[in-house]
Amino acid sequence: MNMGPQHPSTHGVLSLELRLDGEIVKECTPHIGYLHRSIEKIAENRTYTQFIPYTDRLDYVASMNNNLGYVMAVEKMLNLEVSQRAQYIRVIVAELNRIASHLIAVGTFAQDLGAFATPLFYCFREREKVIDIFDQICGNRLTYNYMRIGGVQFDFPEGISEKIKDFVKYMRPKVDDYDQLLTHNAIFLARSKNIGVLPKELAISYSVTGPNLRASGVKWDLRKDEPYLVYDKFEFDIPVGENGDSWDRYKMRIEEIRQSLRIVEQAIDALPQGEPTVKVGRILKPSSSGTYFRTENPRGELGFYIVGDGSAYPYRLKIRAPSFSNLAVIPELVKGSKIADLVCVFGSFDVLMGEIDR
Amino acid sequence: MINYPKNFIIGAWSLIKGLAVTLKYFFKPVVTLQYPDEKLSMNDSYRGLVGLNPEKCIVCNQCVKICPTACLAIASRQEDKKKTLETFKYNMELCCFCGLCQQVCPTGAIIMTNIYEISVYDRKKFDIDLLNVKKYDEWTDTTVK
Amino acid sequence: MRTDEILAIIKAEFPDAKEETGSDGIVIPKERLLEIARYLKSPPLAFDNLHCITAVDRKEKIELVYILYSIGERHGITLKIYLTLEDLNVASLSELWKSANYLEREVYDLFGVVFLNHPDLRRILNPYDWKGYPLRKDYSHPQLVVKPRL
Amino acid sequence: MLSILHFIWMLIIGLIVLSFLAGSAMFLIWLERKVSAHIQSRLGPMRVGWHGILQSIADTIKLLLKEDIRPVKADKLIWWLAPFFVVVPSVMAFVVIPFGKTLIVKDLNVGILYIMAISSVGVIGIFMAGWGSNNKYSLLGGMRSAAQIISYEIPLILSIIIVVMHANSLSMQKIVAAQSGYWYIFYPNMALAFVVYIISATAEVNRTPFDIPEAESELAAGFHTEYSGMKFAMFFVGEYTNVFIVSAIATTLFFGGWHGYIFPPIVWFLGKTYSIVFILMWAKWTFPRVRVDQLMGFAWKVLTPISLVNLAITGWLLLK
Repeated sequence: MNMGPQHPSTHGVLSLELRLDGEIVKECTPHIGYLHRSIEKIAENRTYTQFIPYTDRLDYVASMNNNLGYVMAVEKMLNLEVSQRAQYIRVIVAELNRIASHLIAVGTFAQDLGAFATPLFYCFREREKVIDIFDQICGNRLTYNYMRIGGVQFDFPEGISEKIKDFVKYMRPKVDDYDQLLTHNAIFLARSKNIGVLPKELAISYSVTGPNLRASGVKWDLRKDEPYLVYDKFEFDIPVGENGDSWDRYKMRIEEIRQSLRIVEQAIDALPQGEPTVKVGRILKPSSSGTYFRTENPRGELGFYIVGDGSAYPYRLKIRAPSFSNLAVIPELVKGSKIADLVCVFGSFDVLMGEIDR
Repeated sequence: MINYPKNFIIGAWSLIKGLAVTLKYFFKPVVTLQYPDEKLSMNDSYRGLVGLNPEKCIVCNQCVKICPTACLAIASRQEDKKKTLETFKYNMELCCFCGLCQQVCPTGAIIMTNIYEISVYDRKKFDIDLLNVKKYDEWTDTTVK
Repeated sequence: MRTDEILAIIKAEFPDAKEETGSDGIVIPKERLLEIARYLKSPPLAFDNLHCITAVDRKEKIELVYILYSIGERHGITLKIYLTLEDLNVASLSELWKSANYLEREVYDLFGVVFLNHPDLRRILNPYDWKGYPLRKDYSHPQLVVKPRL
Repeated sequence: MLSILHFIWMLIIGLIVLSFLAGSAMFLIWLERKVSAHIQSRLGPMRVGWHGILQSIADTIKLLLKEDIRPVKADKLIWWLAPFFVVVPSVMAFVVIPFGKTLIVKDLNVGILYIMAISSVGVIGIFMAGWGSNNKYSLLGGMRSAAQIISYEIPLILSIIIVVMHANSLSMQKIVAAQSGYWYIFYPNMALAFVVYIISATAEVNRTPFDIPEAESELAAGFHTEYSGMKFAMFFVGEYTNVFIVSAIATTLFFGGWHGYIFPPIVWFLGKTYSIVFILMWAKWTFPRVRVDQLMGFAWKVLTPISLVNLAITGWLLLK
């Protein structure tokens, strides 16, 4: 049976070739590439600044984090240190975007389990608040293109700090609502507990990252383990799962929303004054025989491997997309389960075709 | 054996709590807007369609150079040391609304308007001549009259 | 462990591995890839996570880049292999790290590097009947996007 | 002479009920959209008529005008017949629904049995749709539906039998008449029977959390994947008519039917029925879907034993 590329729960244009025995999945082969835009080839023909809008289109629900990963990789090539204020701003917007992205993950997961649209609408309602904030900060609602090499595009506008603080206050009870509506719901538990159990060793071997890895019980978060920006100045916990089942993966996202709210709250209180941007030349010509930089994206570790030959264009730019590795493990997990479980496992991994196909 | 009814009751209670959440929102006011009747007003920093202030433009070609998708095209003529604009073509189909042109413009001639209703019936309309388009309000077909 | 310590250990074990200047990478001969990879995976280095495989077309040769991390020991290293265009075969690492499966398929798809003993070497991003290897520098396609003027 | 008058009266009531049925299905579709919208902090349809109340009529016209697409490899006859097999039984069930003291098409003396028999035919239509479409998703949906409805018939009928035992009759009017004092819902064993009934009924009409034959996110609409235009509309109408019927039966069996004070009986009947419909909708927009095996397990391991025990206790109480 062909599941996708046009199917309600393949999160984009993934095609799964299934061999079924009644309802039982015997074999699952993903076919990807329907959204392939050869962004890596395009990168070789764009200047370093021109490529920033393209990173928006990788993981289109967490554009800020993609922007951040890319500009930080270029800054690493240039050995550029950005100002404190820019670093704080980056942390705030990245964490807000993480919340927005996890909200979509939670909503679509509930949708996949058949909770008809209601949790999804609640999540979108809350996400709208984040988007409104971003709209004020950077002028766009989905493809932000906010980060710049050497800082951020605009400084925070007037009154945005209060708005973010209001959002944090607004968001906390909503997360509790999700707990009531979904997390401890008996049907939800029955559907997702012990489904698609991903053992620790398998997760590491498949290079699964992000919340999916932490759900398997590995305490590994780049924000704590290889702190970039000013993440080491904040107090936050890393939620770790126990079984590595679908419910744990979902739970990680709910908990990370809570932790991100904590980070945002601390960062907005400690936001220092200063210039948000370091002046860099209009045309950058960094050179490197290979620079790799990875950041913690909502979906896992996003890495940029950039080779520069001293010209205005990158010689080679490789995007290590977290969903790409996360997808690889799914066929192994769904063998022998039912179609309904396949949808559940797939939803819990929260893969996004935009960055898999690039 | 004792666990079986206990789990059953806990499960039922969790379902009732879920119902309580949805009932709570049933009586809360709605958050959506009735789109064509009520519209979201974009703030000034919103990056909508590209607009041009022809008096300010000094034909430096910076915007054309920075554009990642090559959607801008300028033609100019030399008139006693001063360049004047002849055409300023803007291909909306290619535009990715990144705002780099606005950022790079030294005189603030190129701006991003806050118009977000950008669907038209004729594809040719996307090839916009920025010098001739006076008001975008008349350009767009989306607005329900 | 710091990168220079790891490099020292590897160089002590495998004398023909060369350090590359200007990066934390180490260049190894392609014949010994599997052997070195096995060594790296076992303790004391314990690189349990093959994070990323990619390639760079250096015109006359193709540079394969393996980025390895260790979750337990919290360190990382970059392995590099240079392949000549005539002989683009290299051993597959998919028996050691499962993530290699997809990553190697991607490199095969975009660069045409053939991984020997790979369980399922098909194109992944491009259609299965695609001709050519898009990320090579000499690849041309009639509909390729034109470079914007600078 | 008298029998001819009676026949004409039946015809008039039948026509009223039929036109009511068409209106009711449309109203329910509108209601569902409104309830779901408000649960999700939205407004729902607003543009056609007052608060979009005519939206369903606009949709019907749209569906009537749509092209009727038939898959090339579909089993033509079965595929064509399936929607009728879904709609006709649910319309037929209206015959014995007592809207008021005289507002009933025909008070069969085996009323409730008739409804149970008729409504089981609907599953054949669903299975035919699944088989005839020649689509794997549809086939899976049809299979699931057959298994599900067969399982849930048992607790459903067991819980109805309890009411029948109390009322000493299968006739709908007599069951209503038996509740002229207290509604049956106020008896504890009946309340339990009602809970079992409403759960089984939700499964019987394929609604969330038991909507596995449709299973939007798994089977992409399941048995009616391949239907378009008016045929799809017939499935749709069939579903909502069924929702109305199970609610109406619940009203009749447990909530005293058309009994009530001050207002006319029809108002009471519809008010009670729509309250139950609202509960069904409320649950639909709250819960996730259960899995096939969990669904079967729930029917056989939880609902059936509970109803059997309930039945035994009720029998003991009545004989005592």
